[in-house]
Amino acid sequence: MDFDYSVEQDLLRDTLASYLADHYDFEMRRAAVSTPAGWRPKVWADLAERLNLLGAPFPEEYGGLGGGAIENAIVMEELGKALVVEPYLGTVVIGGGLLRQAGGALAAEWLPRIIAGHAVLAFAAAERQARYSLGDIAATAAPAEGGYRLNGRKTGVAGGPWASQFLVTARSGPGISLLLVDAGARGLTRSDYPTIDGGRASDLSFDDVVVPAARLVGAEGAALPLVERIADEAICALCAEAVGGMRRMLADTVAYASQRKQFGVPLSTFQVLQHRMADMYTALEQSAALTLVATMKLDRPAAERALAASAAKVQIGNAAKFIGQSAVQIHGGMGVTEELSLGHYFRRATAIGAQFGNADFHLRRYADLSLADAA
Amino acid sequence: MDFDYSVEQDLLRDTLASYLADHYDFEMRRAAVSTPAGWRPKVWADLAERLNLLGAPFPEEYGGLGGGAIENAIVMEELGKALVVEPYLGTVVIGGGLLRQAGGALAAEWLPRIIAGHAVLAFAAAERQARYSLGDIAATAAPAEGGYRLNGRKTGVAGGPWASQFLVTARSGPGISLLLVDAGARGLTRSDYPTIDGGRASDLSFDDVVVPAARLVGAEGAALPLVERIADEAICALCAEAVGGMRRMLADTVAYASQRKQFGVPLSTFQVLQHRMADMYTALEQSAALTLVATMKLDRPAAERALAASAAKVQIGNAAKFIGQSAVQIHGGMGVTEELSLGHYFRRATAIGAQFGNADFHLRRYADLSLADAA
Amino acid sequence: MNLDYTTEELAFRDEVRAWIKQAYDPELKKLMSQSKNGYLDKAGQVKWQKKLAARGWAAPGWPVQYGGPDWTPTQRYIFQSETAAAGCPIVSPMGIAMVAYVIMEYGTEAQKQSFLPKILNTDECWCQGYSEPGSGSDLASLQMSAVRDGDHYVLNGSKIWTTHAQWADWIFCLVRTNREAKAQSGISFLLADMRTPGISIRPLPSLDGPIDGEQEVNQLFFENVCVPVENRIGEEGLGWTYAKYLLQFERGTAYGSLLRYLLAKIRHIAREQPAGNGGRLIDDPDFRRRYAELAVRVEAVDAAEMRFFSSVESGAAIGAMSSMFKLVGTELQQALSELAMEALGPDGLPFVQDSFAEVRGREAPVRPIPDHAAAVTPLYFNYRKTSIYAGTNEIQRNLLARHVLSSAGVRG
Amino acid sequence: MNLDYTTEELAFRDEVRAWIKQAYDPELKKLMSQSKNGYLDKAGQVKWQKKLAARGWAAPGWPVQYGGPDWTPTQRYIFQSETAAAGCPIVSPMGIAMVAYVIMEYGTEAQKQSFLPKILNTDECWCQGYSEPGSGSDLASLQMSAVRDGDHYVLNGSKIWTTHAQWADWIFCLVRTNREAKAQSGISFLLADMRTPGISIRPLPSLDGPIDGEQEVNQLFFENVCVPVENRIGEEGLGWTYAKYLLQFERGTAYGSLLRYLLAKIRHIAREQPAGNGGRLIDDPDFRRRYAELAVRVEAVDAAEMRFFSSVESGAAIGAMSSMFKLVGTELQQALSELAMEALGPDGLPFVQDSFAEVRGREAPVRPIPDHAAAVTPLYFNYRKTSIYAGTNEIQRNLLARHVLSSAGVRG
Repeated sequence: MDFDYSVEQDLLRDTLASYLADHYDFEMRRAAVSTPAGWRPKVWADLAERLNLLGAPFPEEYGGLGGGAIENAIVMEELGKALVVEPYLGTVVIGGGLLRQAGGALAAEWLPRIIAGHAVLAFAAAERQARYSLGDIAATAAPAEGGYRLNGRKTGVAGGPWASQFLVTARSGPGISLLLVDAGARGLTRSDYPTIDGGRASDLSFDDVVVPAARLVGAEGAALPLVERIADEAICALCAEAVGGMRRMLADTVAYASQRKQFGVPLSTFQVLQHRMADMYTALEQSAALTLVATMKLDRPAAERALAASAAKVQIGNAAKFIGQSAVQIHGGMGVTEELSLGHYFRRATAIGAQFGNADFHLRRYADLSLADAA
Repeated sequence: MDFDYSVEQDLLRDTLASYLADHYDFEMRRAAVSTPAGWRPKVWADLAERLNLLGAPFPEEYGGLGGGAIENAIVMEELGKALVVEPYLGTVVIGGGLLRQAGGALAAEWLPRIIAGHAVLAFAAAERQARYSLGDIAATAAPAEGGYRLNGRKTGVAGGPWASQFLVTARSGPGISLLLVDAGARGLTRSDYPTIDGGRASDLSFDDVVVPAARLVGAEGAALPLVERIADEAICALCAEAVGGMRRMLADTVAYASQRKQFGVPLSTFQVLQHRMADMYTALEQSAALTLVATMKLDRPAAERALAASAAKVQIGNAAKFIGQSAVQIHGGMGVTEELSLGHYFRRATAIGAQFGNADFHLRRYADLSLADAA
Repeated sequence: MNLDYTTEELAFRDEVRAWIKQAYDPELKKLMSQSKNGYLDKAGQVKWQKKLAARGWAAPGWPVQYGGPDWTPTQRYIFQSETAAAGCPIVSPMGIAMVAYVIMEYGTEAQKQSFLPKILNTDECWCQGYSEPGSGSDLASLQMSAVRDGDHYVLNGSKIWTTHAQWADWIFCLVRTNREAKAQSGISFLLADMRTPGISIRPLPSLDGPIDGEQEVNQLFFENVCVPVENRIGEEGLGWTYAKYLLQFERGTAYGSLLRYLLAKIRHIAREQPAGNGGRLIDDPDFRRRYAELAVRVEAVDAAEMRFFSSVESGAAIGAMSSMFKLVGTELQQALSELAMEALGPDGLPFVQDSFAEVRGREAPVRPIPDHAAAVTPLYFNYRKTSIYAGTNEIQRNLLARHVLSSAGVRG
Repeated sequence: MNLDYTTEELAFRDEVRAWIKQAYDPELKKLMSQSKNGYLDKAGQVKWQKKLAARGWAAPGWPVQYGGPDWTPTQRYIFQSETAAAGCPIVSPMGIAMVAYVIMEYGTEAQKQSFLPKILNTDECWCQGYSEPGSGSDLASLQMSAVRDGDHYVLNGSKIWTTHAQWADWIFCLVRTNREAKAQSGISFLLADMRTPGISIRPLPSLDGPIDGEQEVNQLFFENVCVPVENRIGEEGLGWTYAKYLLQFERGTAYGSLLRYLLAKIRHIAREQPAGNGGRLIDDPDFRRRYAELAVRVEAVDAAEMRFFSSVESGAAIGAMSSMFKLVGTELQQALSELAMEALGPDGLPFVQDSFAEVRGREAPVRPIPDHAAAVTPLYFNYRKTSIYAGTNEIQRNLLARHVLSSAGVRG
């Protein structure tokens, strides 16, 4: 059992942290998310070219750095600390992850583009009626000449406005297929909107969109296990991002409580606030550890992987809520304004809580998996 | 809307409180529950004869004082404050309540005996497989010459060893019937045991026990609504008892925290303990109010009555747990011994939590009732 | 002891209901459904409050001589319950429920005549200047100075958390007129015209993300602001006394009905929201459990409030109970807004900044969320304030503990 | 970074499992199933501990020279996990895991030779005399006096919360040898034979309701108890130093496995308990939700513990993490025992005082509860102690907060 980071992993973290310190302070972030575009393609290019970061979790044969899920966690935690909106999750963790696992010609073609920063991907899996259920898909991919004819609607596609391609789930026959669709495909309509965390998302409508057979990711009708696995990988990455955000919220709160005076003494001298901060710390430490454990279990058999991912998502969902709400409370009035960065961390933490299944959803999934043998 | 007690009600409370102060201090109670009998028939006789208390909730035509559910709540709260084990709930609230509601010859015959202290009743409704479900009854009352032949098992019959008669639910045809059975009936076997709260209970076994038709309470096969109603009345009474116990636990805790010193200052100067006690007070005040509201709603239509009773049982279950656990914690080591009365209040509060359905059970019942229109 | 209203009270309730049905019109309702904080925009607020004034119900707590409706405590409770249960807008308290009482008790005849009718009819809007950047819950440490200069005071300093200052015609504020005196003396109570030169407003957008001009709170800067001495309430240096007098009118808000309204909103969301694989959220056992947990807590608050409002309590007990209701009421507001948001699931993520755009005919934003989901997540963010304002909940627990630890608090 | 054990570690784990399977025999298992507090009766405890000693595993933390097994930290973690997961009895820590370390570090050669082998083999049982009636978590205020009289100390005073004093042959205690010195100096560390005249024991039955002789804690009275000076550890007046040295050995208990054992116990109960109308509790959605909530918290503690035990931390961090694990570990012990009790429903109400009667062939009480329900409610009552002993959880939060508020605690 070993929880230590390698030298390369420490370097990866330090390089990214140092870049973000210089190019992604809170005011720069605030300015960027207020633009119509809502992100900075220049930052993305930097991550790809200056930091060579987008290849972190990919094998060297594709031009990657040979890392894996731990590298994703390291990157996501740093992105979380700086409230980065650029789509590492959608492009690298999910998009690249799906392509790598499907392998073949698509992976060989697209992973180098992702690593180079030229392809920006978004995951178009969710449909309104499905809530969090990955298998509840109404969109259809019917066989058509040379490929598929895609029809249906997708919602809440994170980073949708920035994507050059979408990874779209659709029903084909009795199973689910996964297709790589160009953002400019004929028959694809996009409706963009901001999200509560300063990000951008899209609803997509597919009307007889023709997708070439070569753009099928994995085998026809067999994408559900792939999608379930990638969802667990996305969950671990989101948990790591949340850990980064929680570290910042706790650090800000400790600093504020130590300096801000009420009734002539620092807030940090009040025992109830001391205990609240102790509990915040406890929640954070356990979240960080459980995120690592879940990340290390991503290659275990599906049930074990899913159990760990759901546990982490529940723990991190609850912790982020508790730490965020407590941080706001201890900051008092300033905590509920958009002035401080704190509130923006709180909003991002809240959004993470609802992505890929909230705590209720994963609690149920955990119960079903852990009590299955008993049924 | 009026939450004030009448002069008669105040007098009822004061009379009982004063009697208990003289005859039911903690050491007397400890001694009594340690005897093989586990109760004091003399106290019961006093309640009947000296205080005329057992008639509190019964119409004057039966020799009662003309009160009702509020009177039961007043009595139960005082009994709760003194940790009284004698079976007011089983005999007066449930036994007498069932007979009064059924009316007729049985009521005319037995209510005066209850009021006089000569009949001590116990409610034999629960069966092991039923958990808390009132309608899940396997015991049977088959028609027999001149009455019924009773077979089956009952469990957790509170005050069973002390009862002169049992009120027994049994399946007869498609419905549930309720029978008044003598404790000495042939074919009835009793197995007695202590309970965690210092009380006594019994498991009963009925083997072809013959019950005369005159001992049928209410109509044959139609007892379920009666049983459901009496369960709600019992819940309100138990909630009142718990409120009495919670008052004592909070008062003891405030007194202890004000006097006990740690690190040179009273415990009550520590902010986290202050806040805990504030939360205990809040839980208590709300419990007391909701108990009154539920008690006043006992005559409303069944769904409204049930909703209020379940809400009260959930609130009181949670509050009693929180107040009990907090009181023990603030008392430190002494809180976890049998030396102080506190621990005995805590155990009684814990037992109440499990009687007539715990918080989980009533939360579900509440949800089903309150979301019924929405389904 | 009984829970029933009298025939008269029932008739009154029906009268209130009937009036709401007619006065709370579709435009106001639509605005409210998009509100991130329980308030409308200024036009909406004024419209609603003027309707109340026209009916004679704008100021339930006022004496008849100033235009109050002469209600019993139960009538006031009924009115509050019915408006909250119908989801009506909050009436801005700063004028009607705050400064007006100070003016009535301590104001000059001229002040009464000049201010009270316009407050009653919402012809003038007010805001409150108590908190300062350096003094949060610790009000006595306030620093804004008012230096006497002939028949004026000259004000310098800053106020913060000023609700809807941008809509206000007047502000009432606590200022320090004597730096020598101890913390709580040396404070005076002044009324200032918001158009006075030297007052500037810095919006403090809250976490719900308001558009410019609809921010809920602001910081105010006072630079050599001249306020006529005749705008002082009562005596110089007694401002703390007047502020404390006012506190008693802040007490006595019943949370129960607002909480029941939020429960109804959650039921509505759960009926509308899909739960995946063809199900609806309202049939989901986890949702049902969470709903019931909160609903029972609402029942408990409501019961305690009914009992409290129907009985006469001593002053100490009123203070403690008011702390208690503030605690449990705001914690439940927060918990309910949280459940509402989580009930939306992924539909809670899209964000609409200009939530009144559609009603107001402004350029309509993309509306990526269904009607029942509008402004639900912003309300969750907005409600974080409720455990902070008007004395943080930590302070309420301190106060309540003081009562509990006194002999009056606990009877064994 | 990886979660896997090495081949050697896996082999060790299998060895431990195999031994437990054979050594943890049906009698011990049956006793444990009836235990209200995780301990057996004295005969059971001694039997189990002697089995461990015979295998050379009685004292995982001891140096090899005194009979320790020379394990790596991971092996110790594995051993602790496997015994806890199997539900084995707690080994009484007072001898092996407490006083022994002080004797090794500060004892004379004679003390080492006289005490250590008998501790290792459970030939002598120990108890601890720290707390006093007047000093709970505030240990430095202790009052018991030890007055030097020739080659003896004469002890007068009282100790409390003394676990299994009635089984003990020896007690190690902190006594005040100098009243002039400040609180923490003037304290010495003595070993006293429990048969010394003047020591009397008052049982303090705990809320789980033990029978006479099996109470877990006691109060001790010392009346002119003569303790030879050679039974003092180290120097007079340095007792606090030795006690603090000992504290580091109290740290490092892993809760995860015990908590997983409790989860397994709950699953077992839920499989056995009927839920009404033909259902089983394990299929009840409310139970499943509550189970999952706690199980996830256990996963989180377990993950944090694995990470902690696999890494080298600084002294300050060790202290803080030990406070943290005590907090979350005991809160989960309590929560799990609560769920276990509530899973029993009405079957949690019957009470059996002499829970070992059946195994020990004493007059068997009525057994109104099924096997899987035995001693579950008493365990809930007993576990209330866990947030009180060894520094209340309030004190642990104070300590943890100190760490968090220091610059070391939080990295942004």
